[in-house]
Amino acid sequence: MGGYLYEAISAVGETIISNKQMLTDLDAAIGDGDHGINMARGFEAVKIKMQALETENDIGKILKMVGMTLISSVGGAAGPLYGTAFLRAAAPSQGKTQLDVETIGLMLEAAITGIKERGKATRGEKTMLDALEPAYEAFMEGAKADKSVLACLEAASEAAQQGVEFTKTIVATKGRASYLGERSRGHQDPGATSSYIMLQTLVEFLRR
Amino acid sequence: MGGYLYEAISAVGETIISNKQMLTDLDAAIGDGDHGINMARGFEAVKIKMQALETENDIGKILKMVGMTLISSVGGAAGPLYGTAFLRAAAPSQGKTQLDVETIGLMLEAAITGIKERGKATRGEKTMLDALEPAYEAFMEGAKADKSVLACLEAASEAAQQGVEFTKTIVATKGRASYLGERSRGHQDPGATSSYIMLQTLVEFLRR
Amino acid sequence: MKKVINVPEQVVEEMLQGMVLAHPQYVKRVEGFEVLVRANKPESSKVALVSGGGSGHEPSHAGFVGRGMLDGAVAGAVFTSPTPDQVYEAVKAVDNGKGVLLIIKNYSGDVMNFEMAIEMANADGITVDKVIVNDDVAVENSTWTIGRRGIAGTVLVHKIAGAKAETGADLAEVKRIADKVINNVRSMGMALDSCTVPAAGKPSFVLDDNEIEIGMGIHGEPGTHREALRPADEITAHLVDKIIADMPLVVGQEVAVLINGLGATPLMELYIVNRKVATLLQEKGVKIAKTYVGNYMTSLEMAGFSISILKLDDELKELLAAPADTPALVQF
Amino acid sequence: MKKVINVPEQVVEEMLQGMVLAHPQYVKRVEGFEVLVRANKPESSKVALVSGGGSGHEPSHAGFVGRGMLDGAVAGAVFTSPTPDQVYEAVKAVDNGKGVLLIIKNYSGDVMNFEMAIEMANADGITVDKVIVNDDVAVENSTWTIGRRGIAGTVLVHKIAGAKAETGADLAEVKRIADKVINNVRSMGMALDSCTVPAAGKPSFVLDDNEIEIGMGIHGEPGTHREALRPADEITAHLVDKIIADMPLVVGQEVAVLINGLGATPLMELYIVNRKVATLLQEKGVKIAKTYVGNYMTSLEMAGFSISILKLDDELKELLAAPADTPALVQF
Ligand SMILES: Nc1ncnc2c1ncn2[C@@H]1O[C@H](COP(=O)(O)OP(=O)(O)O)[C@@H](O)[C@H]1O
Ligand SMILES: Nc1ncnc2c1ncn2[C@@H]1O[C@H](COP(=O)(O)OP(=O)(O)O)[C@@H](O)[C@H]1O
Ligand SMILES: [Mg+2]
Ligand SMILES: [Mg+2]
Ligand SMILES: [Mg+2]
Ligand SMILES: [Mg+2]
Repeated sequence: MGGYLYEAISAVGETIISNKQMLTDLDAAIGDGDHGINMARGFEAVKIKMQALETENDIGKILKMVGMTLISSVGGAAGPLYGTAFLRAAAPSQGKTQLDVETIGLMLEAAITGIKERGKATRGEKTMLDALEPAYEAFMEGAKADKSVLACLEAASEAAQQGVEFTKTIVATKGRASYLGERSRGHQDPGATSSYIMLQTLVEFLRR
Repeated sequence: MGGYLYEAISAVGETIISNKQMLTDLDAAIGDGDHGINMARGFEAVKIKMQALETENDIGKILKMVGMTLISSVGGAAGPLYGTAFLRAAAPSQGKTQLDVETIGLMLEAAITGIKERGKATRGEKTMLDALEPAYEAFMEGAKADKSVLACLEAASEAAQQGVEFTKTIVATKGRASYLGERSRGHQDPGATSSYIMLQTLVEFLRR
Repeated sequence: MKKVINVPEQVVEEMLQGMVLAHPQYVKRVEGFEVLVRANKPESSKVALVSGGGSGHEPSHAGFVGRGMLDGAVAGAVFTSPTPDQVYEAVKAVDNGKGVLLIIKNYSGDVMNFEMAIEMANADGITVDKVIVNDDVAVENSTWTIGRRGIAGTVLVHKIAGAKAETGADLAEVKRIADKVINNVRSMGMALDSCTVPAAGKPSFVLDDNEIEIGMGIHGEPGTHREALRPADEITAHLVDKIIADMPLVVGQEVAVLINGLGATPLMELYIVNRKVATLLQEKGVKIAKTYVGNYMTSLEMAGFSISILKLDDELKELLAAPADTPALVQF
Repeated sequence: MKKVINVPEQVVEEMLQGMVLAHPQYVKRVEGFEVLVRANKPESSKVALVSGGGSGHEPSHAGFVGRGMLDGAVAGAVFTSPTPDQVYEAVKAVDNGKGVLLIIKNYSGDVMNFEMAIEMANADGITVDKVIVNDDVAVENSTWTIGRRGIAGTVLVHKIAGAKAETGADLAEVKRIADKVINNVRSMGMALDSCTVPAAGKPSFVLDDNEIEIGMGIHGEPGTHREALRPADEITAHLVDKIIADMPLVVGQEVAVLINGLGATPLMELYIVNRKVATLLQEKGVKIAKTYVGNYMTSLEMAGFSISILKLDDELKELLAAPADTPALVQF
């Protein structure tokens, strides 16, 4: 499963890298036009770092490396936020070589708490949290209903997608887009979008 | 005739001002794109200065004023050259209130000599001299044949026009266009053009 | 995209190399990091000042490393906050026992990355404090947002806090002065034309032939609104009004003025703007003690400018007038 | 045309007013003329230096008026040589009995207008001499042309001749030094994009999206040729080659380097260029004693840059390092 996670993260990285332009364009509309560039640079760095971990089985170790690498290569707002998220997700998975619904739920919770502590944002401020929090809730509902990892993640991804849609309807009050005020309405948040496509990639990965 | 000259110069000024864009465009192609702007600024200044001379009859005085005004308002290469030309033309017409073919011939000669002394150019270097020298020669041929002022000036203007055409075929070796070398070939010289349209305006003025 | 670069991925690295090659008397590289520090350690121990942010604002920030201003500057990717490890290296390189003050522009990313660096340095036992510059009045300050952006006024923070640090003042004192500048400086800008981030390859925004952007940020972020191009005096008056509405100036108040070019605006136009700013201030009985006109906090090749006004008291005035010796600002 | 101006006819006047308002400690206006001179007369009598030319090259020339550089600067219309009466006023304003040296860039118009001013001043009994700067190697020097253009190297003439004048040297000596700089400085430039003369209202030339102009002048004059955009290092190597082909540099030669932005090129790119210039020179065993990087002799908002290399001997090196205190160049 370590190798499995390794591949899952590679898939997430490829998705981010191939959506570099789309994420950048979204950011250009309401931010400074670098979200895709930053994230792609981060996952390029992760790719290189991961080579050394190909035989690593401890999921926590892999996630920690991903978090540290994102922190030291993404920069901007997304770097500390996603970096912290992966670092925090590493804790519940520390020493594990397999993931179950319960652990993934804890990982998501820890990641989101990390993002909130670091960024001091809450849901509804037009940030990645508007994708991630609904995703977490949907995941936990699935968990309560004893669904499979895939089913839980499918629900999470769908909720994230709706969260992205929701960001179009609101005004940003955190992040660079908040400087736009009303002008930010009508645009979808780049960070929420990158969160959603990462979750969706996991879903597609598990479906294979 | 003082008033007559006053009107002639007004007409020349209007021609330059209304050809500002054309002369500037010609200069943009092989120079720095300011010939029309400079000349128009000069003749705007002449217009203002001339108001004080409306009752002046001494042609030399009027021409001297025009020369001084051009020198202190045109700048660039054309300012000192045309300014000197008018100043020099003022000498043979000093104290005169009427102009005949002989005087005009002397004025043209003095003007051209002034331009050559100031600019150290000779014919064939793609400058205003390529319009003015042929114009002068044509004028003198007319004078030799005892033609009228108008006829002599018609011949001069036609020769100037041919001179302008000729400048298209040669490479500039004086003035800003000389930095272009071969690239200046094919373009007509802005200074030769302004010289020609001034002469042609005089012709049209006399025909009225 | 037309730029004098080699490859977009290398612009920051090559720029830093070019800076060190140009100004070896002022700056040197912290090997392996996007960090420039003073070529020579200050003669006596002093509070060290570190600033930085995304690249593309040159001469900010490394252009202000030198005596009387910064001790170190961290260069992120273009328009992207540097990462915490880079900031942390700068802090380690410049600390000489009296503590380090970080001068941060108020962007979520910058604040988070610099704060993480502080956590790292504190864990190492280095005393680090921070100030956050938020001078841009284009953005409404409300409890619902993260506050205003930091723009060109930051350079005045570098200048004045740098002069204070040079006096041997302790960290708390230097921070007090830096905060005093921040509390008394307001800025606002406009753009005629966008910049192009090398890695993006196309303009960050597109304006019509007759359209300008008011109150945009220095990273190509959109501003408060777009409007038709107006005469320089009208645009200038509008920006000054916005600044003064936020920070009223009484008769007799002394100020410093910074007319900052964003990269592609000729100095000619900046002076035309300054003419109007000075006239407006003089009409209000405000005294201009010092004026800077030039490219201080740019936005790559953005066309446009910002106006910063700093209210001075005797303390700030004296520190502003103090010597500085850096690649981009020399005063004596 | 998008510019921060009021009306095209007023740009020079308003710019001069804005300069005086910004830098009253450095410059003052000769009333009624487009002439700025030092705000304070030099302490002791010295040879006075006057430069000038068309406007649009800011900070050249008035930005270099001050101690250690120029005494006066004459501003013509945009890109158009000032008229003789303006130059003559500057000469009269700065002369303090030791004579005046005019620093002229080699353009027919500038040379003629400045020469007429010399005739006027000589008639008044003021001793005036001139030097003509012709550093642009883009243009072939031949007896059939009026010689090379003067471009950014002119600033180094201001700096060094200005330092010499400050020593109290007589006119012949100052002229000798100025000519020595002229004989040892070579420059060449390239453009990515044209400038727009305010009165013309449209770009002086138009380049394709991928096209650059090599060896253009600083007034939007076309250059030697156009070519496809290449990486910065290749363009830089080409310009350096042209300079060195004209002025060979031996191993151990000391030089000064000026990487001059034409107005719209970000400092980031200028440093990337400097990186390559410094590397190339170092490879040739040439020693760089001093580097300037920035906008010194601009061409309104033209995008592009020029490289100037000045061969130094001990005399030039010392004078280059001497203090200067002007709006646009401060050294101490
Ligand atoms: N305080 C915050 N909390 C959560 N997410 C945030 C916060 N600030 C910004 N973001 C997210 O980061 C995204 C922008 O990331 P990026 O463009 O990489 O950084 P920057 O804004 O520094 O250029 C936004 O779309 C938003 O989703
Ligand atoms: N040395 C010279 N002798 C005669 N005419 C000249 C000389 N130099 C330039 N000219 C003329 O001046 C014209 C350019 O004038 P203008 O554009 O006003 O000045 P500048 O070249 O200084 O911008 C040229 O087209 C040419 O006809
Ligand atoms: Mg962004
Ligand atoms: Mg011209
Ligand atoms: Mg960013
Ligand atoms: Mg001209």
